[in-house]
Amino acid sequence: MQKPRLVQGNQAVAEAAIAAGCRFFGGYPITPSTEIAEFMAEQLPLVGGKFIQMEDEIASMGSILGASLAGKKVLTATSGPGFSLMQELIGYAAMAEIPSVIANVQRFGPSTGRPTSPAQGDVMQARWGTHGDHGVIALSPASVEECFNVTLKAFDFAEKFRMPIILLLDEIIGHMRERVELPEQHEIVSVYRKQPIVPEDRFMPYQPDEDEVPPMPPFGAGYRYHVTGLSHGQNGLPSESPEVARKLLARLHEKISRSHDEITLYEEYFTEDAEYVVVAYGGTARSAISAVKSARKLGINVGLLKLITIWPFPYQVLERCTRFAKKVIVPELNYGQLVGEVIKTCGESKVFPINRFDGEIMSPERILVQLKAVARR
Amino acid sequence: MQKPRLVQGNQAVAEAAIAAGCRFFGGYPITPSTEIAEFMAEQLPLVGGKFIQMEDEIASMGSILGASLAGKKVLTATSGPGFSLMQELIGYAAMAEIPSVIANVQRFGPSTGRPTSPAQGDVMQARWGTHGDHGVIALSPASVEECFNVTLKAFDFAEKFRMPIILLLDEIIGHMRERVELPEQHEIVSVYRKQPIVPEDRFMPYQPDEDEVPPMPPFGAGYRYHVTGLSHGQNGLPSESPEVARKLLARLHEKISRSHDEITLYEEYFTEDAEYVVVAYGGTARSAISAVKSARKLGINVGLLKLITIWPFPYQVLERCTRFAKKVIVPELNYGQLVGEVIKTCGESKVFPINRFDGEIMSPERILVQLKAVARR
Amino acid sequence: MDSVVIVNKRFCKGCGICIHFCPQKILVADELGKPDVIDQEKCIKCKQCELRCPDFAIKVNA
Amino acid sequence: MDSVVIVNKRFCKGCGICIHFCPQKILVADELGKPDVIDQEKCIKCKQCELRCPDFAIKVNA
Amino acid sequence: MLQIGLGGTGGQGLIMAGIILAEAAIFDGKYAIQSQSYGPEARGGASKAEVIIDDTVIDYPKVTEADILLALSQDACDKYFGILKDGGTLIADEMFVNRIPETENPVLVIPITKTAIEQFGNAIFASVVALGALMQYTGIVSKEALLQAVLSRVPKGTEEKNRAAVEAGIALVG
Amino acid sequence: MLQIGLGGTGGQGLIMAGIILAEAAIFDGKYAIQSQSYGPEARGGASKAEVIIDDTVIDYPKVTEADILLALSQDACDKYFGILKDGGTLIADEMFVNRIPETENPVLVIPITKTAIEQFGNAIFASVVALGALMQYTGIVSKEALLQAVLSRVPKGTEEKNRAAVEAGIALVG
Amino acid sequence: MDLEKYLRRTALPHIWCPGCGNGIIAAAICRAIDKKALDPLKTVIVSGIGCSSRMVGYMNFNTVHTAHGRALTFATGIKLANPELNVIVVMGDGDGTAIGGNHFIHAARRNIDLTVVVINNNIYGMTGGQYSPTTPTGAKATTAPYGNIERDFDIAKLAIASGSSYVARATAFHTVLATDLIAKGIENKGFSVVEVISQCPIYYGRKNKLGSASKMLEGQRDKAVMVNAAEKMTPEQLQGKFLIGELFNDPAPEYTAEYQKIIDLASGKGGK
Amino acid sequence: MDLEKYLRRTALPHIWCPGCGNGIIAAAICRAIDKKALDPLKTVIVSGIGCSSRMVGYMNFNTVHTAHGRALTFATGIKLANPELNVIVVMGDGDGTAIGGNHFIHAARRNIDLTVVVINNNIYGMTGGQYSPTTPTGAKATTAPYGNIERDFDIAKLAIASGSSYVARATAFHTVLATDLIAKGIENKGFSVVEVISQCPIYYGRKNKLGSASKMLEGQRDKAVMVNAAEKMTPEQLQGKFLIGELFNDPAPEYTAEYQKIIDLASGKGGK
Ligand SMILES: Cc1ncc(C[n+]2csc(CCOP(=O)(O)OP(=O)(O)O)c2C)c(N)n1
Ligand SMILES: Cc1ncc(C[n+]2csc(CCOP(=O)(O)OP(=O)(O)O)c2C)c(N)n1
Ligand code: SF4
Ligand code: SF4
Ligand code: SF4
Ligand code: SF4
Ligand code: SF4
Ligand code: SF4
Ligand SMILES: [Mg+2]
Ligand SMILES: [Mg+2]
Repeated sequence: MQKPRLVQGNQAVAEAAIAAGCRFFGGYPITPSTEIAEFMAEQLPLVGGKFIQMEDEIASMGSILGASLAGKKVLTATSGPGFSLMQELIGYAAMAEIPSVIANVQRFGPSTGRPTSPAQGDVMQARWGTHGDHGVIALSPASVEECFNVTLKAFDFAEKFRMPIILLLDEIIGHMRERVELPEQHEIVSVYRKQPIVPEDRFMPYQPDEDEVPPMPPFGAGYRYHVTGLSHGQNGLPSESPEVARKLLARLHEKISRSHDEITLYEEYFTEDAEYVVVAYGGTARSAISAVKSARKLGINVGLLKLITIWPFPYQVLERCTRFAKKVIVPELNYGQLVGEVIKTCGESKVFPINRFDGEIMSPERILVQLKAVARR
Repeated sequence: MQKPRLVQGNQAVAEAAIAAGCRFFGGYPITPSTEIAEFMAEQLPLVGGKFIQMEDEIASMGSILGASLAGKKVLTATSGPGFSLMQELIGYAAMAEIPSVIANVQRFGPSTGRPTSPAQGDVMQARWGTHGDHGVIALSPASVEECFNVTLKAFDFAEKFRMPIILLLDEIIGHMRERVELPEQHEIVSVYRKQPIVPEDRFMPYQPDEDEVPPMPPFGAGYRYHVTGLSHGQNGLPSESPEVARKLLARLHEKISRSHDEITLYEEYFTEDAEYVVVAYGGTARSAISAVKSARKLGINVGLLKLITIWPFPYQVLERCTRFAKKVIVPELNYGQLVGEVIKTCGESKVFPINRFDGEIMSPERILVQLKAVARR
Repeated sequence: MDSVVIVNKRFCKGCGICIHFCPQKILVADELGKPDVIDQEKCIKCKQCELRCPDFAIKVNA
Repeated sequence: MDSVVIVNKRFCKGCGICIHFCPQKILVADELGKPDVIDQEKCIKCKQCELRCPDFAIKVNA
Repeated sequence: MLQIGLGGTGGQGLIMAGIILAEAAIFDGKYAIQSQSYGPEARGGASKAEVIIDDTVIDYPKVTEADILLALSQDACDKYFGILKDGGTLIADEMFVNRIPETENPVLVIPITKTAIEQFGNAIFASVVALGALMQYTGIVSKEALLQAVLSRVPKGTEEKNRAAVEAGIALVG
Repeated sequence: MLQIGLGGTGGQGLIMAGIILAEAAIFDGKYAIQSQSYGPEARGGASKAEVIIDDTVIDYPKVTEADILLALSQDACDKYFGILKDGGTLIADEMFVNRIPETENPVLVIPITKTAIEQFGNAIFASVVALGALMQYTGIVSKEALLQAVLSRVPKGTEEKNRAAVEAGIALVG
Repeated sequence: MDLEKYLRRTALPHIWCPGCGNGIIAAAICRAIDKKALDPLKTVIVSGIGCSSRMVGYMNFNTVHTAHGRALTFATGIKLANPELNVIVVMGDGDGTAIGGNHFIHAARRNIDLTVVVINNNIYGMTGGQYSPTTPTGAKATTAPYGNIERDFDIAKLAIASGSSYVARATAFHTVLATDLIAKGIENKGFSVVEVISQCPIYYGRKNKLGSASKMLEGQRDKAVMVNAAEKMTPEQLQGKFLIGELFNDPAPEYTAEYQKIIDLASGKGGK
Repeated sequence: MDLEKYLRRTALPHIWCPGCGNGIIAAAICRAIDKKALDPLKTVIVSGIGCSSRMVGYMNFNTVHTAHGRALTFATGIKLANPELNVIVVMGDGDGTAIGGNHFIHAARRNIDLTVVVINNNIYGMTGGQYSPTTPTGAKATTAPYGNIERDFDIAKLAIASGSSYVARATAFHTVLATDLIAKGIENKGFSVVEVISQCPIYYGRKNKLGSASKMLEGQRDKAVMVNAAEKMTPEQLQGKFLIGELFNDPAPEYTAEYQKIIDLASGKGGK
């Protein structure tokens, strides 16, 4: 472990990226994510990595996908407007199965909104932002230390499942600095995409192994193959076959769903006996835990399910944590987004959303008031 | 009424647009939507309207928003990849409240996918595609005649609620030609955005009337005002106030929710006594009605709720139609999208999704088989 | 006598541009760096101050 | 004798370009517009046919 | 209800033939739906048009069991033959379809393209010849409606030839 | 737990002061969180930094009831005064804060900027002077830790002046 | 001229840093509008996102603060929808030539009647000082801590190559020239580009140790050479200098006018 | 040369229409690669979306068929990530200069070592014949039924103005020249653009009554003038013609090489 340090959330993402072996960053500045780019611009050359500021966010996505094909672990960082622009190529990354990590430090929207104010307004977009169907992994850290650790995970997932991973920060977590104790480089074990074991003439670039993920050699390593966003067979070439299309799409979902447990990151606080459960994530989880502690002091039997993995949504964990709960409270910095998934599991009548959508952080009081109300205290 | 004619779905959208008074089209070609642009390119000059092919879909969206500010009713048309690119400016249109209609003729995705094959894969994207929160109206016609009538509605809603309206076609409906009987121009009554009644010096561009919608004079008509995607007060100027942000965001939702009934378009078939209810929309509704008729012949007590308004999702109508249903069947040309909303209302256990995701149309047989299975026939 | 050079200190941010470029050197900085006009008569009404003020804060009556 | 000009009729789409530009006029269209070589000997191996064939369908052995 | 498939290669005008046929049915007061399958994006290549004609509203827009398959190329014949229902008729072009699949269904091999070339000097008229044959064989549309539909869709100046092409098609079956 | 607000205008170095203070607390083995509010995007303008220091993990990262508000401008004083808890102390800069809000809370008006200018020739040292004063008034961080934190963040060559600035700040309260 | 009548008093004071060039250029634009006696009610000013783009909020016209890089797309829609409106576009170097570069070359290609003022401060100001496509090679920025290795665009050259019919350059120092050139741009019926070199003392200036706003304005003064003066100078003398004045003026068919011909043709002939 | 070794036999025959120029140009690219003796295992070919962009699926290299307009962004990432790879980019006029125009000018500005073949058939082929930024004024397209009122880009001019260090033009008719120029583009360490004028007989040809593919190739032959020949011609003689050959060749610092200097500097000095 390193000594305790004061580190900013955005910086922790960048430090973790480099620690995970990320050697390429392509980005375009946007508040409140820019510190990630600035840190990468300074640090990457020191480890022989490459930083490039592209002409826009679309180009940024394209550049990291290209670099990933060339064998690098890659990162970009943006916020809402840029995240919207990246959607087409995020879909490309999903379809062509290109490992990549996209950090979206959420700010208040829609549109330009309030660029320096926090929100959790892109949670559903992270799932459904691009056209067509594909599985999604999105992770949302709630502390600077989690920024570091979850970024490590994001790179592991990207490489392991060959797909774009969304890191959903919010302005609170991205910009705040707090005390962290981070691991040393040698304590970190990172995954790199599987390599093929057959020679080139027998290599099928999109033939999955048992884990539904195909190996991925970098360009230039002796395997020539074709990469396309068209529906494609195991040989990588475009195909008009419905059967090929169906299998491909199913695999894009199943490679994730079969590893659901591994992907599902969360923390539970006092849920064993909880009559009331708060479900929270990101910056709002900080307010929630504070509120839950206060409520416990008042004798309210409340627990907290803090989600780190937002997508795939952890229905089973939620189900288990709320099976005996009378009420489920879902505070979010939006007009009501992830609460919809909670309703699918818990039913509308049990679920109490708390929505703040003015660009300010959720106060613990607001959650506490709601807890008192449902617990009739 | 005009005499019966053979008309293509895409063409019906374009004809309806012109009939509704649309006088500006900005677009970028993409299969399977291109016929809309081609028709507009030919027809608009005949009525003094303007067609422009922009350099990409982002520019297309920008151009129609500009033209709308200059007082025109406006349309663009695209498909998945272009729809993804448009997301940032769709959010702008929502935030700045600029009337506009965006037709997305859905094809198989993600990414380039199968460009000439149908899908209903952008249904959730239509709701959540841009960053941040805002209300959405999306309409999905199931026949060529509906293409015409629903496009008229889309323009009315755009003008009345001052917002972007999504027309969600699919390749089936967009490309097929069928017999239609369309109204004559003089039979069509179209809405144009409200005009202010106060003089310029008392005009507040974002001060809503009781309907939560502010009047909107065209540029050049004697009212100078400021339009921005930043959070803004009633005077239209940028504001850092949380209170202003909250009110704005709430209004962007409430102007829709308060007119929920008016916006909710749907059709019911045999739902009064239905033990089983099929919920379908777009091209799939055609398969569903065929399957439902066959099932009825077999004595299965099945009804169909055909949704035209997809967003805001008609929870109440669904609730009413399925209250006594034992099972609810939701066929879609995707991996499972709108079925999530059905689950919110009906509960997971009652709902049976049928998902086809290979770029081919849903066959009536597939639905019939499922109906027979749930009805144990 | 009407002022020739009028400074709006509410708008002025004290950038010093007007002071720097006044050919007559008749603008001097107050404690916040905002210009005080020390010698109206010497003003040649060249308007360099007004034209280059980034804050719409200085006006020369012609 | 080895053929000088070899046409792959499975690839050929009968566009007629090779026929049109053959300076020796030794390529003639079959019923589907694909080239038959009528007089190999006259071929000057200029490769205009091969170089301009859009379908990788004609090859001139040098 | 009559379900018709029209298959061939791009450029043979089969999409337009499908449109004309559907339009003719509408002129006759019937209901009709026309659809088609495309190759990669909107480019040329192999193509299939489908037409459904009925006396009442048609729900499902695609051909499930074709009463008629018109095949103007071997490829299309092979690829789409399966769409024919038991007892459905294959109408094949003598020039382009050399191998008829083994079948107990009725098969009509007629010189559509040849007629077009020989009588009208251009294979482009094959689709209209085929329409005449189809009309005559099925009776699904009236001759007046078909002629009206053909003439409203063909380029100016070619009306007479197209009218004659319809007649020639009729004669092929007649 | 100690909650501290630091308010002023852009360029006064208050964000950096917040960072230094939090870092000093960590050097002392404590927990600390620093955050800030921004104007439009990342440009200059009015600014506020917040620091929370505690002996244990801190859940909620924002100042809710400040023990201390340091105000280096009138604007900031007016805008952020409400954040002070009952009994919390306002530390205001003599030069920039002329109107103290009516309050029963303790108020300390000290010549922070003046000291910076007079003793170190540049208002830029005001924030470090303020840190010295804050340390002395609250005792929340040790002098060693504060000096270590200051010296690790300031530009090379200015170490001595900054060390002296801390001392000057201490003297203002001491 | 009374600047105030063109400003939205309630929106002021503005958000820009002390000494920023944006305010100087905003005033120059107002003066150009005044000079051309445009009817404010019929005048639209469109911008993107950036410090410079915030300008339109302070100007009392029909104003649109669009999304980052998209000003020209909106402006194209506005102008084509109603060619009677005077449409002026304000954009930063990042807004106009980074994310908005494509719209720039295409609007120029169409020669649509817009007057574009590109405020070039060689940096992304709004986001805190990252390099832009016009940051000189070697200069520092927060994302170029070791010095910028990218080559910078010559905006004027790009504008000319892509089809603009009027191209000029001024600086925030040369305010009278800026006003004149913008006025001429308004006069030109077609796509007019006026690049105005500006200063961002807070980020670009500090990072590159260029001193105060006044010093940066002096730098503009010293490096700028009027086109006609340049003709008499040697390449050595021009080393490190840049040209100001009218750089290109070659009227060409204007897009909305051409479109009107299509309408006349189409409705006259009743179709193809 | 044995073309077959550079092709993916299983992917053939290709999807292009009879007489389309894409196949001719694909072969020319392979010949250029052969000429430069590039190692296919170390060679990457990147394209966008369009008929022309489908090319890479038939070519036996490391190939990426990206999204519409984005080829250069991927290519930039590939080249910067591993400068040892030879990176060639294929894009259509629409792909490269409409939706992809911004990436084009920025990649050129950076002078990153890519060889770009722009296949200019003056139309959007893949979507069925809409006008592109290079469709000549007056020509017909499905979205220009009354004739195109837009002005067309001169791709080479744009490439030069935005910073390319090598710019050339050939046609599908002039296959040997095309091969040579592409090979020279590969040789140039920097951003090289080779525009190849091509024919789309199905859409552009038909709409504009240009006859068969052979006729369109003849058109290319008749309108093209070699640069050195053009020098001796009068403006009248050049009316309606276009230049082919090497149009610009001015080596400049290359992006990935400059970046390597940053790495050396940074790791040598250990930080800023
Ligand atoms: C899509 C998107 N990407 C990024 C941003 C963040 N952003 C805002 S302004 C800006 C650049 C501003 O630079 P410039 O246009 O030169 O204007 P200046 O601030 O220098 O006047 C950026 C990158 C954004 N708002 N939207
Ligand atoms: C984002 C996006 N917009 C539009 C399209 C549709 N599209 C595919 S190719 C193409 C244009 C092709 O033109 P060009 O690049 O000139 O290639 P060509 O087909 O002529 O070779 C278009 C508009 C798309 N695939 N993606
Ligand atoms: S008008 Fe000229 S002389 Fe007068 S104060 Fe201004 S700058 Fe100085
Ligand atoms: S130029 Fe303007 S803002 Fe600057 S000091 Fe003078 S009056 Fe103040
Ligand atoms: S090589 Fe030349 S002469 Fe021989 S067949 Fe080909 S084109 Fe004709
Ligand atoms: S050029 Fe090629 S495709 Fe065309 S006819 Fe000749 S061999 Fe066939
Ligand atoms: S950051 Fe730079 S460009 Fe932005 S307002 Fe400040 S000085 Fe002007
Ligand atoms: S449509 Fe045109 S460009 Fe596309 S393959 Fe056919 S001929 Fe070639
Ligand atoms: Mg700038
Ligand atoms: Mg093209």
